[in-house]
Amino acid sequence: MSTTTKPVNQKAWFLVLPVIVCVAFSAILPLMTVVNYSVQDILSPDRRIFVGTEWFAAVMRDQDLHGALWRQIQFSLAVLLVEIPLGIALALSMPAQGWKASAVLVIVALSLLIPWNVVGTIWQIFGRADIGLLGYYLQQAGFNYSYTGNASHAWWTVLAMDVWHWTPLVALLAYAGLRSIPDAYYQAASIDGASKWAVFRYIQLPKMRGVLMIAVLLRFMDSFMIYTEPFVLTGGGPGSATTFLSQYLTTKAVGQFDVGPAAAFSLIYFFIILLFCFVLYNWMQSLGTTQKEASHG
Amino acid sequence: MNERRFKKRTLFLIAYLIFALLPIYWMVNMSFKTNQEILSSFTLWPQEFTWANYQTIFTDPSWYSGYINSLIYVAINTVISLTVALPAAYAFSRYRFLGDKHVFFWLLTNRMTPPAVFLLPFFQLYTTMGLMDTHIAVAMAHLLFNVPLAVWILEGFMSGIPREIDETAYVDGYSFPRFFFTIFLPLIKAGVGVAAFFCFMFSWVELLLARTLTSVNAKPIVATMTRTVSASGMDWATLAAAGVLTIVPGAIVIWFVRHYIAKGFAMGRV
Amino acid sequence: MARIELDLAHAYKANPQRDEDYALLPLTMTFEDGGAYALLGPSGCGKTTMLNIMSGLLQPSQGTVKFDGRDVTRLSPQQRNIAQVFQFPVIYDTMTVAENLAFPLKNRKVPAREIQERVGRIAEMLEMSHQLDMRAAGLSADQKQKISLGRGLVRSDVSAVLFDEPLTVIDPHLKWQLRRKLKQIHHELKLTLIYVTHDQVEALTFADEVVVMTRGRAVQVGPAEALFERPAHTFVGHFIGSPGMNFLPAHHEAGQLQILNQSIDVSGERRLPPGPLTLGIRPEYLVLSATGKTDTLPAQVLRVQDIGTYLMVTCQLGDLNLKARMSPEAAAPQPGDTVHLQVLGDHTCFYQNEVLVK
Amino acid sequence: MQLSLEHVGKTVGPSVHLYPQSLNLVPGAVTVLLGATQAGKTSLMRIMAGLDVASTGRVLVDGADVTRVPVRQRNVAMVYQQFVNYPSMTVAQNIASPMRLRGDRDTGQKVRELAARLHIEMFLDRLPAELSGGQQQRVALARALAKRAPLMLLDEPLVNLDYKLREELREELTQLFASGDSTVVYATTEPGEALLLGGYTAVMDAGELLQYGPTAEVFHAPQSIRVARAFSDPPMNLMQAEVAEGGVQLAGGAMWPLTLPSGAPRKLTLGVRAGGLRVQARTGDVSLPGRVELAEIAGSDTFVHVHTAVGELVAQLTGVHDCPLGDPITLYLNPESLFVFDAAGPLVRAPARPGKVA
Repeated sequence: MSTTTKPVNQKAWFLVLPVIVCVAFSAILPLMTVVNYSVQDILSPDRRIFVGTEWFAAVMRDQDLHGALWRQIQFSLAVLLVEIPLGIALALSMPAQGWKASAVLVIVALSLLIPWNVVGTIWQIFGRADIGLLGYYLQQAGFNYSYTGNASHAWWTVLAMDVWHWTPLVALLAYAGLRSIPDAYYQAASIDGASKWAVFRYIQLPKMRGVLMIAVLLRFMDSFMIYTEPFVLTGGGPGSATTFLSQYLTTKAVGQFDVGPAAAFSLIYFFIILLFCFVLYNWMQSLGTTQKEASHG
Repeated sequence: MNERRFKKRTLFLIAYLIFALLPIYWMVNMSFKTNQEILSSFTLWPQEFTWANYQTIFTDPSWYSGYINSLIYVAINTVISLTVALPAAYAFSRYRFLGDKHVFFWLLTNRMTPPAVFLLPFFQLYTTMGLMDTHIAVAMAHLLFNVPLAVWILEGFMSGIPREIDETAYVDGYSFPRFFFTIFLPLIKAGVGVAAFFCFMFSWVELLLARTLTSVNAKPIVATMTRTVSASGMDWATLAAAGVLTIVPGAIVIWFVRHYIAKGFAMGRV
Repeated sequence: MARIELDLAHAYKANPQRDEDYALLPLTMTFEDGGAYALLGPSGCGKTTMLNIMSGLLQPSQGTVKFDGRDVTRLSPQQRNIAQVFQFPVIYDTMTVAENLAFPLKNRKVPAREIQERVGRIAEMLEMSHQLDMRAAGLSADQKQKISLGRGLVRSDVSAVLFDEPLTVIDPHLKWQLRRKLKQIHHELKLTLIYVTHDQVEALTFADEVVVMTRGRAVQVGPAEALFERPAHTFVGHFIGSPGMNFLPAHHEAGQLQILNQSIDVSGERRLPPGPLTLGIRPEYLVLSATGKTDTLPAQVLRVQDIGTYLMVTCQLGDLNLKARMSPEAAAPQPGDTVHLQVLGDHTCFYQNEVLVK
Repeated sequence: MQLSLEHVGKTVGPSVHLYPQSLNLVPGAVTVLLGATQAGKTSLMRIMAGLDVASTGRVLVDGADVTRVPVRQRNVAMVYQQFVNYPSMTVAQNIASPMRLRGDRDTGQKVRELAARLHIEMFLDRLPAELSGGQQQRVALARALAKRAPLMLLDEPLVNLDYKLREELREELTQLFASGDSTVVYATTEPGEALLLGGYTAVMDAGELLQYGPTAEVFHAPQSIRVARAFSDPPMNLMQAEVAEGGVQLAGGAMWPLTLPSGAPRKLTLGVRAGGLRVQARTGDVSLPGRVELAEIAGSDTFVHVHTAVGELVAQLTGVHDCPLGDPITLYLNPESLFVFDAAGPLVRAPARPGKVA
């Protein structure tokens, strides 16, 4: 490790400037427009009225939104409950090295590389009772399955799809964590006569803590923003069984074009996310330091 | 060394791999069928194997132009993302400067922002700038989450390179650019590869912005597909073929970065 | 505790042909019950390989490992019931110091009362009693390493405790205290301790018997004095002592010892085999005299360094450099002077193709 | 080249890394920065190199102020304790790179010469990662030398090597430095290394520059207890005493004859290096009975830690001696060989130097 701490150098700003510029262009400008809309009622391009926090109030009162939010939270929690344990189990069972490892890695990662709408399409095809492998055999098994007709079926299908799509992310993170544990730990454990469970409980889990935290927060956030897959699969239906926040917002913004509420809603949405993001960032920081400590030993 | 245990694990692994591959297999399987076969009979593999669906895609401009468009804006986006991210990541990994933490945090927030939030303003912004329905528009929009990601990953990889190497180079008298390209870049090849891969992937899979900001000239494949679903009734076979073709590029790219993929997903932090 | 017998060889690659293919050349060795041993050698000499073979982390590609006459070659570390301490601290972050120390006992279902008693005693020895309830993760590197040591020593019934360069992470000024601790612990617990290191100080200080290794071969086993006074192999002469032994090519014929272009009569001396030999003499025993005699060699003084407690004189003899240690009281020669080297004496050793002539 | 520091100090945030200090390096000679870890050696070097900017004071090269001149414009070479090379370049390219940057085209010949001098000519086409630690450091040294910089900085270059490699490389370095004409600054924590390198020594402690002068002089006449402590390995034995009739009265009770310079303060601290203590009595010696705590055997020497009435003492005995723990032992020393310090720190009397080297 280096003997000195990072030197202070204000010139470094010049290196960061390009990033600031292009992100500012694609983030700050739009954000300002959002703020701008959120406090105005746009009757027509030339007639605008300042309405203050009215839209925010309106959004807060919006029942459908509450519904969407509630569904969203349920869904995100369900996602975590399934994907984190499954991901860890998967990582533990993946081979450590050799061609097998590469092959498994690639297969596992594959689902992450599929355009999100195609993921939707795949499951659309997969689940249909008439032509889909899954749907067909569920029907054969005498189970009247239909993700377009039955609300709970739709919900479970979306969950299954998300698990299929994103568990690999958790698995790969956990896998990376596992690979970073020095052999000495396993040797010491075997010498101390530790059981498999003890090894998992006292070595692997603690060492994976950091990456798992990233996994949890990434998954929570991304599932909180989920849009494409359910849009393609169920279009948010039946009814609004699978209408989550992004979907709801999009329909409001693009579909019905009531700009004001949409903007206000966007901001609220944005701040919820921001909150999680803050937590994540601080975790990353603390993780960074623990990682450095670990690298000494 | 523990046989039974070992078996259990492999069984679980195999089970998962099947779960992971089945849906994909089903789409591939369909892409080689004709629509009649799909709708008339339920078959586990193509009875009359056909390339027809792929032919349609490669011959019908409304299809293949979709791929070309996607590849164009993905490429543009990846290039821009990396060029701006590299110096920034270097700055973050090597120096402390006024407000560095805040900037880094702010960048991350963009990775975490739901695209839906920016949908509306983007629409407005690009319309006013007359960028609607251009590749640039989508590429720019995707910078929103790709640049922060690239910075993040690269910073992770760069922090793994001892700072003494930089200093030695400066002591030897290397100018910064010369050092950066002749010495530093070769050291973080892997990082660049992984970052590029992620930019490619996230830009490639994103639907919402891509669809909203384009209509005809820059219409990406992902959008083409969603519209086909509604338009030409249920042309399952073609749709499946199109789907398969969207997976191929990613599958190819991933093979090259397979050794770093795990580290990459951990944002180079492990 | 156990008496460990090795009769084996190890190669990491399949069907080794040349000596270089072996990490450990065929050897037979016995470690007596309750002894303190050290495996000393430069990096890559095979000492760690040997250690891991004894602990059972590695299986020899040929031959057997016996504990008290019982073949344990294929047994796991648990089954062999050995303890090992690694180069870098290995601690269970989520546990307290006490829990860390108790872990090996807990896993072996030792009754709680006994665990407490034992942990208490070890913590006492390592002067960690006041830290028992701290979270181990928070401690400094050398504290952590002490815990690893403790975990190695906590079991009363181990057949042996193996150390793999355990003091690497310890601050230099703390090292000698820990060396002392280990020696005291050995006296108190009477365990079989085997200690791998590349540092002569640690090896010679810690062990009753030191095994000097190079290129996968154990070239000498013996106590510190033997290694210093009568190195059985030129490598030992070179490796033990700083600076190491001086070596001179010589040729022996009928009582006449030919060194460079000068011949010395050694018929009176101990009996030497005829033919090419290597003469070895330690800087501590190389005597410089101002006047030449029949059994001295004239040499040029190259450098005279004041090392504080003594003077280090470097002389050039032909194209060889010889070092001599002189007490600061003695009148030091000046660079450029001609001095006469007394290379023959009780402490002079002779080597025939690298091996000591008895 | 004349490098001088004027009241150079370095503070980072609240912590002081270097207290303002001035130092005029002797041009063309080796200057050893001696001090424990965290003494500020590295901080000082980084300022000399121009890697860091001093918080206070000026850095002058041949009279010109270069305090704020970045390292690129300075003409210095640097070697770190970790083996720093350009991983993606071959050894040859590594060595050639500084020459190339000076616009030197045909480097092949020079590279081969340098490589030969550092015994790495056989690795020229390998990547640094494929070499052993020692060889990697040789590459780093070759690259530093290739620059032919008037100022060469080495920050504990040998600390990460096995002691045998350390000996060889140190030997070679002393010759390389002697042959070259550049000013060399060499940081180390080991007094022994400072003595072997000779030249001049600057003793540092806790961010302060304590004493600068010819190495032997600093060693034999340390201006204060702190210098003595920093420049003794094992640490100098210190004993509290008071001035008495015709000698000194030890805190332990004993009374030793000793001629003190007039005006010596009442409260004294007596110091004697490990080498000053013996196990065989000589005329005029005083005795210190005690008990063996530990015998550290360092190849050519044995360091016996003895518990005595005047405290813990360490004696350095030439050769290998077996002193079991707890055995009674008596140490002898000649009061004339004592360093006498004012209890407050400054040196009062240094022993006469026998066998002084010109």
